[in-house]
Amino acid sequence: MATPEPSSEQLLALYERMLLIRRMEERLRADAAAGNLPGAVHLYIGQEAIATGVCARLRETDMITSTHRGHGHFLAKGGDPQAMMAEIWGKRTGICKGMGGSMHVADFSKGILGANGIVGGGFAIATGAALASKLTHDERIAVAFFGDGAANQGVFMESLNVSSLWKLPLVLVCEHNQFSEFTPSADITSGEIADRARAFKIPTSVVDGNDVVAVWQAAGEAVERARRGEGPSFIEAKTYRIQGHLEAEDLFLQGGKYREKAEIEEWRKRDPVERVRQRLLSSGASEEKLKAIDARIGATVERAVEFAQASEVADPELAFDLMFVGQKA
Amino acid sequence: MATPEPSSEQLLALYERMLLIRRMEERLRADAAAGNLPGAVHLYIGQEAIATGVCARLRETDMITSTHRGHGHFLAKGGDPQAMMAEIWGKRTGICKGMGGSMHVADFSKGILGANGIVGGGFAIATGAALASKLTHDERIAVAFFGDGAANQGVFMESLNVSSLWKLPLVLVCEHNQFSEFTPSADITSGEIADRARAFKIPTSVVDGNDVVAVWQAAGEAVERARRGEGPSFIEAKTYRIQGHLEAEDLFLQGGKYREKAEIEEWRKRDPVERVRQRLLSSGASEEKLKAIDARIGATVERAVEFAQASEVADPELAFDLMFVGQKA
Amino acid sequence: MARKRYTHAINEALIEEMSRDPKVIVYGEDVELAIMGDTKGLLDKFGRERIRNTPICEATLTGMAVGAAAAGCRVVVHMMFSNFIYTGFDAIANQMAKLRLMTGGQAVMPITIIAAYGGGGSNAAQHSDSGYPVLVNLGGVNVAMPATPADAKGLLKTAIRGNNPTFFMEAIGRGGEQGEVPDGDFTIPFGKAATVREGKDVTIIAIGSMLKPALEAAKKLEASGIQAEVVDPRTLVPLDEEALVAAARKTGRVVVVDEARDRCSAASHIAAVLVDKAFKHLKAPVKRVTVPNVCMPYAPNAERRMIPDADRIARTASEIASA
Amino acid sequence: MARKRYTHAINEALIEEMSRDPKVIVYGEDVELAIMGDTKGLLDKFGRERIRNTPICEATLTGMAVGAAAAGCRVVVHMMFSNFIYTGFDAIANQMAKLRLMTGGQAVMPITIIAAYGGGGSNAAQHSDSGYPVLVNLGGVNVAMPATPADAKGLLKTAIRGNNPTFFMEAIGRGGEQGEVPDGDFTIPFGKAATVREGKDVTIIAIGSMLKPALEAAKKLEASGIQAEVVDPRTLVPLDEEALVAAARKTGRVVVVDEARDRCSAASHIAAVLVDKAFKHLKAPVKRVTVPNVCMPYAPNAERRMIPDADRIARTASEIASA
Ligand SMILES: Cc1ncc(C[n+]2csc(CCOP(=O)(O)OP(=O)(O)O)c2C)c(N)n1
Ligand SMILES: Cc1ncc(C[n+]2csc(CCOP(=O)(O)OP(=O)(O)O)c2C)c(N)n1
Ligand SMILES: [Mg+2]
Ligand SMILES: [Mg+2]
Repeated sequence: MATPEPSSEQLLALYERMLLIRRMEERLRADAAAGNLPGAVHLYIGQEAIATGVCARLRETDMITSTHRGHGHFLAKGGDPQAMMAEIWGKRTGICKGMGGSMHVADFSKGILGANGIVGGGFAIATGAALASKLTHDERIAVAFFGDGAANQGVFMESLNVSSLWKLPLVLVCEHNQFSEFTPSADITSGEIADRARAFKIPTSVVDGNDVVAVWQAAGEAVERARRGEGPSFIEAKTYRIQGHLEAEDLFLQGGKYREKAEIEEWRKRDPVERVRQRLLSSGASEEKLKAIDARIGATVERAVEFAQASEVADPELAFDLMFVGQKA
Repeated sequence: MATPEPSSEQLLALYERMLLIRRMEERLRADAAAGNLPGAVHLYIGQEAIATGVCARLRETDMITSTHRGHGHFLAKGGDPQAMMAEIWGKRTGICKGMGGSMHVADFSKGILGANGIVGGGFAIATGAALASKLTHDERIAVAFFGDGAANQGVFMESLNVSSLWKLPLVLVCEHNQFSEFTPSADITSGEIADRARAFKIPTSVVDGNDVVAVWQAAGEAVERARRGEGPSFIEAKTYRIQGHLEAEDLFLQGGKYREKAEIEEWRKRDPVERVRQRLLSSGASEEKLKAIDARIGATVERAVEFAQASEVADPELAFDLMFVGQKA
Repeated sequence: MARKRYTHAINEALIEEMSRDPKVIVYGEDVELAIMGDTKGLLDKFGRERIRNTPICEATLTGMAVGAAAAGCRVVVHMMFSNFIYTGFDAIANQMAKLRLMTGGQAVMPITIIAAYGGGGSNAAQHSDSGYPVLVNLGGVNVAMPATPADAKGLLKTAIRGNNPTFFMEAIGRGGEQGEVPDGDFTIPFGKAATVREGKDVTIIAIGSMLKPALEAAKKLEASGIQAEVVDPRTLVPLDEEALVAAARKTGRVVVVDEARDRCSAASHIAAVLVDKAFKHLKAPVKRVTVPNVCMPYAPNAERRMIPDADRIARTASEIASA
Repeated sequence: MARKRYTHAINEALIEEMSRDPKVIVYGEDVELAIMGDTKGLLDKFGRERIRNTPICEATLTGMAVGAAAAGCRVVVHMMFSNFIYTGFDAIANQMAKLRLMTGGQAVMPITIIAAYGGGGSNAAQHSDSGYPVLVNLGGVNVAMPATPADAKGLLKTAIRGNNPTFFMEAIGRGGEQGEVPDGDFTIPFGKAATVREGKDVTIIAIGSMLKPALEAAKKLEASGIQAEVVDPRTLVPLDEEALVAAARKTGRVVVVDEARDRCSAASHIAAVLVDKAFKHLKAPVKRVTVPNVCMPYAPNAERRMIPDADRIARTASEIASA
């Protein structure tokens, strides 16, 4: 298909968003190591091209569901870095008032229906959101991001069936990063995940998830198909988890081992951020321009951390008002 | 593949078993209409070839899981007609002591792990049974009977995945009778169910479920594959539900309609019992022989009903001993 | 006022609320031809966009409700039997009941889930559970227990108009029973118990399906000179602790009747609330009349043995009345 | 006797029972590299046939256990966090808890399901539930609540050797804590509560993870001259009602401490049992110290606000001690 290439402005924008995700998480990594964060963080480092390439195709009113590894989706869909950082620090200025933390960052005003601590928890929520969009006849679509491990949950098949039957405006994006916690996907995944979608007559594409342009192109088609009312699409983006399943993974592994350092190094060479950067340079973008972006993002991250640190801790009593609308718990 | 035809003795045996199921259920139908049965019954009339053709390939030690429409599976796997009848009548002499009823007839001593009131409830149980067989290194295999509607439960996919990964001795038999309660399967089923199994690299065959020989042949291959340790197989048997979803369906429908009388009549022409009967006659079996079988089965059904009627009602206090092994509820 | 069947009252509430608000949708397995009766006629009135037969996939039906509600629908999901709540429990317990808090109050979930509970029809264990205690423990979902046609209509309207996930538990054995239902548009507030019968000697707190046998028991007790007060909590979440405590104080003798299994039942919780907040006024042990800790047998006589009836309630009440 | 960590005691029990009976198998998500610590080393000792990493599919993990047990294995399923019990709840509530009765006693299900519960680690609502009250209500499954390394080892051995489905609830916050564990082979019977501390003024019934803060509270109370008895039920199903009633009679003043959400919690049920069976001996309201009816917030300070601690327990106990 003659899918257009992104313009150089678009490519720059993609780069900047990917870099924002990368730098935010590098900082989270440092703060996790320093013991500054109350809960666990699951980092998206190495997978930035997927959320960025897909969300670049979405409108603010479109909706996404995310996973336990959700910082990238949150930021790619336009979530506020400061509000996210404050949330992960457990502060009342956090996007979820400190009640959700890293695994639950959400901004409904931007269509971010939330990261999710339940593997596979997003499928049905995204399917329901797509159903509502269809019924309200606006042009909103829904996107479900999920991992290769989540594709083994039966609810995946249920959503394939329902969304295909009802021609829902849904895009299913499988981020195949080779692992489910410490288990190689091959050990727990029979056949090709894409074939599962094909069995339900859903248009499917498998792309290099470390190539933001490839993702951007596949997503463009899927999103347009959804907007035209032609039903769901499935995208499998092949990628690799560079960091541990969660930070401080070694504490859990206690010397156990599930992959080779060399493998990680191999994948570092395909770093999606670096790849756009090279592409930009070779397509004539100036070092200065990129430096300026780096600087801008560095400042954003700094501000986010300062904001989080300066904020007050969560208000425990608020929990009693947050269980129900207009009803005390 | 050159799968052998059943010998005339085998064909006679298949016929006799199918006829037993048919006559038992015709009697249940009458007793349901007469208000003699405490609970609802879901009849298997028109689908007898499937349970019979598959179970003829099994050993007594092999295990099956069944559905809410389970009388046929119970009888085909060698369950006792009297004990089944008494169960459905709610008597203490029932195979489940009157505690389970029609939707739960089971005989573990014959590998019948139970009819099941939860649609899709049998998948994981059969998968687990197959896992145990593999670990105990006996040659037992497990068969899961389920409907087309059950194939939309996510657990179906989960069992496909696990059984394929672990090469479990499992045969999945989908009885596609065109309906899920009052809903035509097409309205709620996207794509071909067999393609779902193919997506997990599971050998698949689609057969005429009203032709006991076709079922017997497909089952033979699947069962042998499982015994050889080569993993699961999937069989889709196309058939049709002649009776209502449950007896007294019209009470629920209150004038509503979900299929045409003509369609039912069309399928009556493909009656699986009548088809074997014709086949037997044309292959030289004598009318007398078949009459003798009819008579034998008529007597069996009578005895079963008399036994049920003569038996005492269930013992309520027993329930407190049946929740746990060696522990009062 | 007009006499209507319980199922009919539910059907009316659905029709009225769907007419009132185009954002209300209803889906579930076989809702079109109304396998449970209560969704009858909706398809003809509102069409296939808003009334949807779904595949059999409870895990997705409950989760879809969360997404559809978040995206602007008022969702009514019909789960058929309450046992199937267990099948769709993940999205209920991990999403529906928690998403609002986890998102700092961003998620608004106008969801009503209808499910029929209880025994009496020889449907056996997988179709006879009273599966609401597990919901009550979740914290994040409301639980409505209509005992009469009027309450069924009024509570369902409140549920559908509300902005919180609510389980509307249909008493399976009551579907065909008649009762007076107010004409026109009316709702019944959550968290307000009803004193169905006045009495000074003993208080019977009866939940949902148990109201009817409780009233029969009250009659029997009257015959033996015991005046029983009968109170119906109507919703378990929110729970009208004030009214229950007041009722307990009035007589000092309380029986709580619940068709759920005894352990960690709603009856247990209500008894616990009373011994905490009405202790000084209690004159006798707070008794629970519940289903024993077994699952429901199939045989009618065994089923009868397990489900609380007027005799058991009356016997228990007279024990403590004279204690 | 030797001091061991709670997680280590569980690991020992698994190793000993697997060595003892070749029919014992263990499966779950990431049990090989032991994401929860307790299955460490099993793979090397027993190999991939008996120790299996599974795909993420809780609905099937619980259902498979029923089939594998029925076909001759002793199954240990590791569910990781207790919230995932909800994900696999259908086969638990509709099959595991009911199959034996429904088949007239034919099904024998030697199944042990391990799951970690409770808060304290800022894991947020979907990883912090104390998901056992829902299990207690099912009727057909045992529920073990080990509070110490010794109980963890002894109760797990009993569970694995037993012939009934048992949920073995790991106190997530206790994994690293040390305690004396008897040497050699020993088991702890189900349904036998332990009196962990003698006292005459007030009885604290502490469930699982709550034993530790309860004992701290007892120390605080002692300082103010109140002698608290501390009792640990150890299993909720079966429940040692006799021992709990006796403990209540002894002091007439009871606090029940439970890390579950309050409504329909185990604490509620125990309070209900006491007001029924120990009524005459109660001198003060039976108090519950539980997690409020909210799901667990992420922020550490908010989490602390919800989880019962020594102060709250001591405060509540002294209230009723002087009531
Ligand atoms: C229902 C459920 N089961 C298990 C877990 C524990 N868990 C958290 S992440 C994870 C692996 C997920 O793998 P994948 O979907 O590939 O996402 P990735 O971590 O690779 O991004 C597991 C098993 C969970 N959070 N929820
Ligand atoms: C988990 C669950 N959901 C819903 C039902 C209600 N129900 C009983 S049978 C049935 C239809 C099953 O269709 P299919 O699997 O094709 O079997 P068939 O009745 O056609 O033999 C439904 C929805 C149930 N028993 N269990
Ligand atoms: Mg992965
Ligand atoms: Mg069918």
